[in-house]
Amino acid sequence: MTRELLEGNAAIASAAIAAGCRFFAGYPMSPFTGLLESMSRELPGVGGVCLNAESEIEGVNMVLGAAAAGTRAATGSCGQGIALMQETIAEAALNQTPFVVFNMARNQQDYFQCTRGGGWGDYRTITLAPKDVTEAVAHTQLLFHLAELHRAPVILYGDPLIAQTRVSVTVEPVDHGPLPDRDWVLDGTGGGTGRSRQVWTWAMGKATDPGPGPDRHWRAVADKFDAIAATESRFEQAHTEDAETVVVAFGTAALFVEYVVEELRAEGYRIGWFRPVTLWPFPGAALTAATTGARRVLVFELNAGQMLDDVRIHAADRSAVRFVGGVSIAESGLAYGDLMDAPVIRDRILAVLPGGPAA
Amino acid sequence: MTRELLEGNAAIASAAIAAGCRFFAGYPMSPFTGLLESMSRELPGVGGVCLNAESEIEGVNMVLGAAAAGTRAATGSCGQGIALMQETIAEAALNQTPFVVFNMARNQQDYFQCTRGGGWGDYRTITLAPKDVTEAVAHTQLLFHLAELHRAPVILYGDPLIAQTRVSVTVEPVDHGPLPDRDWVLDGTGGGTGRSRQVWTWAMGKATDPGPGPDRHWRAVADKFDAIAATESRFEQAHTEDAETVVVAFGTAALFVEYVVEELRAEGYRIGWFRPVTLWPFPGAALTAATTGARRVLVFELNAGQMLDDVRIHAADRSAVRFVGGVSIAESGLAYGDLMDAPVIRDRILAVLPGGPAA
Amino acid sequence: MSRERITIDTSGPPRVPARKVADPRPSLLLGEHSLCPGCGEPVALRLLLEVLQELDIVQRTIGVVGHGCYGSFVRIMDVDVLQCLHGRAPSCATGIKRVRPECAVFTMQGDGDMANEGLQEVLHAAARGERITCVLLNNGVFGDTGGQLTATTVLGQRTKTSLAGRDAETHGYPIPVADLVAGLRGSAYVARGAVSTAGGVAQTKRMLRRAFETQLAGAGFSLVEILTMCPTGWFVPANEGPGYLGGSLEQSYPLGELTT
Amino acid sequence: MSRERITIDTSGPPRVPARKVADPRPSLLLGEHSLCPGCGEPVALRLLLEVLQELDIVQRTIGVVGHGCYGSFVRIMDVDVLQCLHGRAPSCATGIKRVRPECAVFTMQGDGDMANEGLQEVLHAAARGERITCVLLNNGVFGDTGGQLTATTVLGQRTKTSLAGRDAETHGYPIPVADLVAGLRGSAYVARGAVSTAGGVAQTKRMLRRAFETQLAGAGFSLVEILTMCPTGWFVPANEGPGYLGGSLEQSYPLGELTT
Amino acid sequence: MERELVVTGVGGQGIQLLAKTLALAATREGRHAMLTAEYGGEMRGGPSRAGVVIGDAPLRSLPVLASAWSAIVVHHRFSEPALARLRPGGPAVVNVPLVDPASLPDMTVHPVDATAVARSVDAPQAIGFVLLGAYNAVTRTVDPAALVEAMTELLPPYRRQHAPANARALAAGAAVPAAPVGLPAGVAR
Amino acid sequence: MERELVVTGVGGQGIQLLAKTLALAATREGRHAMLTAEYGGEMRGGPSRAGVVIGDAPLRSLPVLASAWSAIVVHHRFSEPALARLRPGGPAVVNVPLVDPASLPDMTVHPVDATAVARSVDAPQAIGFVLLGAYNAVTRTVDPAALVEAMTELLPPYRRQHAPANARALAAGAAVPAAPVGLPAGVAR
Amino acid sequence: MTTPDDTVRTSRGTLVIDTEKCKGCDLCVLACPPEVLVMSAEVNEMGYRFPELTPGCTGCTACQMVCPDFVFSVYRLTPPPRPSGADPSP
Amino acid sequence: MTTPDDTVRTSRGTLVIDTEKCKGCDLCVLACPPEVLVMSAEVNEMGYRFPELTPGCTGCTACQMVCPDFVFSVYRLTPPPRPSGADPSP
Ligand SMILES: Cc1ncc(C[n+]2csc(CCOP(=O)(O)OP(=O)(O)O)c2C)c(N)n1
Ligand SMILES: Cc1ncc(C[n+]2csc(CCOP(=O)(O)OP(=O)(O)O)c2C)c(N)n1
Ligand code: SF4
Ligand code: SF4
Ligand code: SF4
Ligand code: SF4
Ligand code: SF4
Ligand code: SF4
Ligand SMILES: [Mg+2]
Ligand SMILES: [Mg+2]
Repeated sequence: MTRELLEGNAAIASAAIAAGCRFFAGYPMSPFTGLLESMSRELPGVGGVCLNAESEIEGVNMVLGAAAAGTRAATGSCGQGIALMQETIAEAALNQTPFVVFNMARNQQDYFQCTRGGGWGDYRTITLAPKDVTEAVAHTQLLFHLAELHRAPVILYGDPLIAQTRVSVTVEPVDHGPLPDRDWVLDGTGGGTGRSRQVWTWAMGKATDPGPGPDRHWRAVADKFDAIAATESRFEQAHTEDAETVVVAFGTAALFVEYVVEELRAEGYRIGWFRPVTLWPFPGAALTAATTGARRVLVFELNAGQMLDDVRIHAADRSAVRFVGGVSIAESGLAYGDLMDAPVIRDRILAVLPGGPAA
Repeated sequence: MTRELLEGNAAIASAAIAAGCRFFAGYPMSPFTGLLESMSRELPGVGGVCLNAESEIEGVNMVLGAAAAGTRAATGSCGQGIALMQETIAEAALNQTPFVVFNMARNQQDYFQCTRGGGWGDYRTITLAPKDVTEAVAHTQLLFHLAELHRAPVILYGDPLIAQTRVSVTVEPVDHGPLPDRDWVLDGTGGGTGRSRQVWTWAMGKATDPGPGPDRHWRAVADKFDAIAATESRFEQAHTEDAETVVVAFGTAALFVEYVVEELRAEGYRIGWFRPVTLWPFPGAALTAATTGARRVLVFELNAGQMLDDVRIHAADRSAVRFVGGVSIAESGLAYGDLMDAPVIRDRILAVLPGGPAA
Repeated sequence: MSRERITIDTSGPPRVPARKVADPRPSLLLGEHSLCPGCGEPVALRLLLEVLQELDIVQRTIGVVGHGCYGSFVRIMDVDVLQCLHGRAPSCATGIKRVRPECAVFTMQGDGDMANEGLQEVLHAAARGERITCVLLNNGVFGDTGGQLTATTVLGQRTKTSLAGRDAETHGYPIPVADLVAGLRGSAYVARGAVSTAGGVAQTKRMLRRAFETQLAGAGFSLVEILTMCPTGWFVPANEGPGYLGGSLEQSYPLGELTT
Repeated sequence: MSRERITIDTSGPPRVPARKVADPRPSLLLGEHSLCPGCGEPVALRLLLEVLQELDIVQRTIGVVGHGCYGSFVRIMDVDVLQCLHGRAPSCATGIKRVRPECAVFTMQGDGDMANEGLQEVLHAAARGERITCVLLNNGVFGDTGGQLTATTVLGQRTKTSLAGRDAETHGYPIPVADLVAGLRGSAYVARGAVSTAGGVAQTKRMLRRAFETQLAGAGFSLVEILTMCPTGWFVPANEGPGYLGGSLEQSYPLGELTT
Repeated sequence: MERELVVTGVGGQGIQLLAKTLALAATREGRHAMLTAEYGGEMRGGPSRAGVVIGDAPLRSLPVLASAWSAIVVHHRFSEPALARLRPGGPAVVNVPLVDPASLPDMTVHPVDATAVARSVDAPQAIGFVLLGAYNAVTRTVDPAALVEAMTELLPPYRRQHAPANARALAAGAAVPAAPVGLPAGVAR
Repeated sequence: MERELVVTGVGGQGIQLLAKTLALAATREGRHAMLTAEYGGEMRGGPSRAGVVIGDAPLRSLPVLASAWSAIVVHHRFSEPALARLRPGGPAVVNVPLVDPASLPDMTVHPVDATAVARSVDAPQAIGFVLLGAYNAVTRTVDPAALVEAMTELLPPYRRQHAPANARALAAGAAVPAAPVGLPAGVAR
Repeated sequence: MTTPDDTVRTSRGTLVIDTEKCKGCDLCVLACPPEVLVMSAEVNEMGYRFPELTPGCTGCTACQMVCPDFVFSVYRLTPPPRPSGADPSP
Repeated sequence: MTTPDDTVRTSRGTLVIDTEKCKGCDLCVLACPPEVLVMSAEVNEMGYRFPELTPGCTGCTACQMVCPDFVFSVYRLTPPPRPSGADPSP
């Protein structure tokens, strides 16, 4: 494929289709809307279906149905819309239906929503937070693989800078390796065989072939998430080996932090940065290692301090953790405010560094 | 009032009414249903209104409306039903509408739901987790006060052992002290005055009297929650002064843990217990103090490890934290499984204590 | 009690020449249900399974079941099934049907599921003309939670949350789901039956059959509302269920086909 | 262009004897709106505010406004207002009305808000016979998000998510909200107007007035669906808005009163 | 002093009502009572269990009883977990012949043929009240009159007509347990 | 090398389309481009800003530009934040008389009376393309033909008929900037 | 009402009744057109009374249709047994 | 179509036009029954053309009714000025 100038939303849509997504249902909400529009434009051409779901709840349940029937499927929204999907995302995690949720958020204030959720029960959602459009394309393709590999709903946590920035990108199918059998798929052929299939959060099974029931099933699902936590965390870092100050940031904010930290590094500051690429599972062990020698662990996020919890849990020395982020919203409510800006971030970091570069 | 034999749900309903609740809207869901039934039976008699909301989302929005109009109001549900309310709970936190949500949960698997939520934006919900019906009655009354004091939705996190256990209780009105002016209440009288009122998450104000807008307003709300975190945390503990082992548990599980720990203490073990009464704000400083001398901090909760995060953040020594809880569900899915039982809990605790009482 | 009664031996097949004209249970049933004595829902289940068999679509059918007493049928129907969230069955069924158009897709929902929690789901699916068949088991109460008022509870009906009977002033009017659905252009077949009499049972089965035929013909959305007895939620003895149904639900919700 | 034109001075009040017969804006308007040229929604807002004033209920009215372009009206109406979540206005209004029965309570919602996200809310409120007045601004698109298909987009209409025009096969049929609502027993007054012509504007205002009168009389639920132009979401020049409305929305949604 | 009672049987036997009656009677007498319940997901025929704790001061018992002093065993099915919690020596009223008294070797067993007793007073549905009457006679937990009052109060309006039959059952049950014996007592035969 | 352009003006002036055209033209030439956008919540008359970055290798610029090399200033209103980011010495094409060239003292200013130029080629709606043509003539960022192609590609089908007028505007704009002067250039007068 | 005379009239159908499945709801008794089903005095394992068949069954399947617990198999007797005794009513 | 003759016929009404509020949508022009509104050649501060009134206004308020931007005050002239010139059309 040639390089195209694509809005992030359109690039992600291309990536989803390249990853085999053939069903999409969504409801407009800025800045996610462009992704829905791209899907509605592109999917029919590849034999897929894009539905204008009448609401987020209906959309995510259509997707749950399509996914249970064996199709790679996705939905998306942001903020309030994702809040409305909580019940269903939890349900899918517990009944093990794989699909992708594109959370093209308005800001970074939904870290808890993605990583702890407001669904019910013991479930987790793999959440990738790309730093730019190019990475969002890669993450999208990876996510369809992870969803199916682990039979779970997964989240891409984007933002306006991902959704609405246009960049030159190339989208090509990626092979992420083999996947397990899909013998759980509902295709209708089980009827009358005595071995008809069932997708059911309670996992009671059939009278002739009882399932584990909720006690054992939910424990098994919790164990599965523990296993995912142990293997699927991803991160990126630089200069942490000798850094006295490590700045932790996720998503596009990490791009800004990287920019500022590299600048400061060039000026002689012993500073490094750490970025959780997966917000869940949080790369805790890596963060512990990255902060072992640090005197200061700064957390920069565009919210009131949410990832802060995970950093506090995993920083080598909890007392070294300082929050330097904050809530910052454009007047429209639809984008970041002034804080998402390299010079401002630079000032915030310098404000907590005692003295000059030597420190 | 005389002592009555009341099911927890009915006792809570009485307490709500004693606390001035005059509007309730809810949708049946076990084990919350009895609370709705009690409200529908009792509220009309005191001049209140109880609506059979057609769904949880409609219910919580009716309550938001009634509360915005200045009435003490509440809703409730559990698990999936609370998941459906996430969008609205977040909205109410951000537009500062006070009401109470009775989460009569099926188990302890919704700790994240209560404490981190799946709504959107930087909001928190004061969450009280009573250990028994008597305390649930007290908490209910306190919560109506806290909701109005802080202009925020708040949660009572109960469970089947609270909802469905019948005990002899006395419910009497309690005076929790003065409350701020309610000049924000929508009563219709603002129209045409040039100073009409507005309840709006975006806080844009009127053209003639602009509001702070989302950037400043959401930051102010986040600051308010920081202030609440600093003042409203509540806890209970025993024997932590000299305990080598501190067991942390919340809600009814804490009652069992207390029972077992007291037993072990009587047998000579240097063991104590700690119970966060508010799940949010989590009594972090108190936990740090309570675990400063401990070699082991055991976390017992009936889920896959959710409060565990908060304990890790606040335990004096993170590496001392051990999880001894787990997912445990009745076959019906509607109640706890075998793990909620004193002898079983005793075994779990003993399994991690090296040697006998001396240890 | 005192009069002698001649009782015929019914412990095994007759020893005289005879032709079996009705089996107790469809072969797609995998076990016993645990619903209350006199409940109407198991009858509806039987009809549905018989229709699938008679249309010979058993091996290309996918069911989506909501939350209510009928939810436990998931354990005993030998059909591929998704147990979905309360109210969401029509959306799940939509997703399934759109990616597997060759399958027959149905939902089984109660009045609480369809007229309360998920009213919007079924109406939107009908308006879209989704080629699915929705089956509404309408007993006018939340049976599974013990008998509270739903959006279809009829005026005057006592429930645990309308102790003095449903009163329009306070609780509003009942919603005739089938009529509402029939008013949407995407609806190709809409009918209302009842399982309170043998005739009603036979008629309901014909309705279910036509609904699935409509779906298979690709004509659009189909819905069969089935009035079912819930003696437990109505607080009447099991044997008063059919009479109660006839005097209450059936008065508000006349039986018959609503599309032409 | 080339012909000379006599232009009357309209910069100030006439200097000849004259009687003012129409004010540009109701006094309840606090400032400018920022909606697109040719948008129909501000006209509906004006009518609503004028009716409140004429009925002399301004100081006992509470409005509940949903999410759509009209959402920004919250800043400019001098009325106590709750800005609620997308689709939820009828429920919020219910809560308000039940605790403040002396107030007039209205909602202002778009088609996306009422027919998509919140269809169930308005139908349940209507069935309950809530004494509130719901105002639907129906332009057949999500205007605020740039013109995508809603549940009321008419057949053939091009939107950003129905590029080839709404096609029943793929996107289903449009939902006539007022008709659906009128079919529920709790509905006391339901009507559909349009602001695309001066006559339509006058008729719509009468409808709004009757709706509020119905509410104040305690007769039940009332709804006025108002067809409004959205040239931006229809991708037509502003001056083609009224014609487009007449040829599309109005064909599917006939104007008039739906209750008797 | 806190005394615990476990009641075990199958759904539909009136177990919850029986337990509720005892707890309410105690509350009405000014004592502290707790009634714990376990409902199965299924409507009938599944396990039904209740625990009643009565004391003179605010209770310390857990809502899932760690152990219990006494029992009423209405049906043998599903009874095992409840019986395993009984402290030896306490009283157990058991419904014979549905329950085998020998299955409670360490308890002071009071067998009652509740079905027969109930039928004998023309209250065939009131098996649970027969057993409760017997239990109360053995343990003297509350005033028998308090039981009748509590029972009557607990009946919903549309079941009020059963009150007299239930009262007869309570009385008939109270008349049974002369002494704890190894053989089923019951109506004279 | 990465070069940044900021475009600033008010909603409805065609700013997004102008910026998109440049970025697409660069992409079509095989370069790397990024287009950042800020949309106000309001539909018209609010601030409209875009940033374009073009380079020969994968870009390192942030999606909120920390600083920029060049500018196109279409309207003075709301332009302050964008202008504050300009690195001194770079080229700035400004729309006179709506913008005062003196407001960019440190830049190499190229004033263009875009309204007049656009009207002169009978393309009154294409002010943005006049300025883009001028900018490209000054900076030689892409082949002028690539701009015309990109512009045409970006028009939705129902606006395709505007392509020739836009092309005229691009060409007319390109013809303006003889040299960066202190006085507005434009149509001969 | 079943009279002694009725009990000997013709049966055109008969049943197999799986009494252990019965939950005693009575619906079959109410539904049977010739009123030939009566509830037992005894109860089954679950404690429910169940229907018993008296002569006169027509094999109409009404009982099977309405039974929520799938208790009945219905048979039509072929050829119908001769009338024995009283006048066959029309 | 406005002809030179029309321009001098009677006006029964007149307007105040708040041109700076206008967004140039043309709806008033379309709505005016006697077609006496025409769009300006100039634009206002926001860049929009706005309506101008030519003689013949009846004061019917149609323009005010349809205008989304609340631009018009409408007046009825009292007493109506005498016809001057050509035959008053009926
Ligand atoms: C979101 C949600 N809310 C509430 C419930 C609780 N719930 C389970 S079944 C049920 C009642 C269902 O009623 P209906 O659909 O009429 O079925 P019935 O039991 O009457 O057959 C309810 C409210 C739930 N499971 N999920
Ligand atoms: C839960 C939720 N989903 C989506 C949105 C995004 N949203 C805001 S306005 C709007 C469109 C509203 O359309 P409509 O009600 O028809 O109003 P219009 O803009 O057409 O006047 C949408 C989808 C939202 N705010 N909340
Ligand atoms: S409660 Fe009602 S619907 Fe549920 S099983 Fe019993 S009778 Fe049937
Ligand atoms: S987008 Fe449509 S509805 Fe919104 S302001 Fe513009 S014209 Fe009006
Ligand atoms: S088959 Fe018909 S006649 Fe025979 S017992 Fe059944 S209902 Fe009665
Ligand atoms: S209908 Fe079925 S369950 Fe009911 S009594 Fe008759 S045989 Fe038994
Ligand atoms: S008042 Fe009537 S006649 Fe006069 S300009 Fe307006 S629309 Fe035309
Ligand atoms: S209708 Fe109003 S906004 Fe539109 S052109 Fe006329 S005066 Fe201007
Ligand atoms: Mg029901
Ligand atoms: Mg709209």
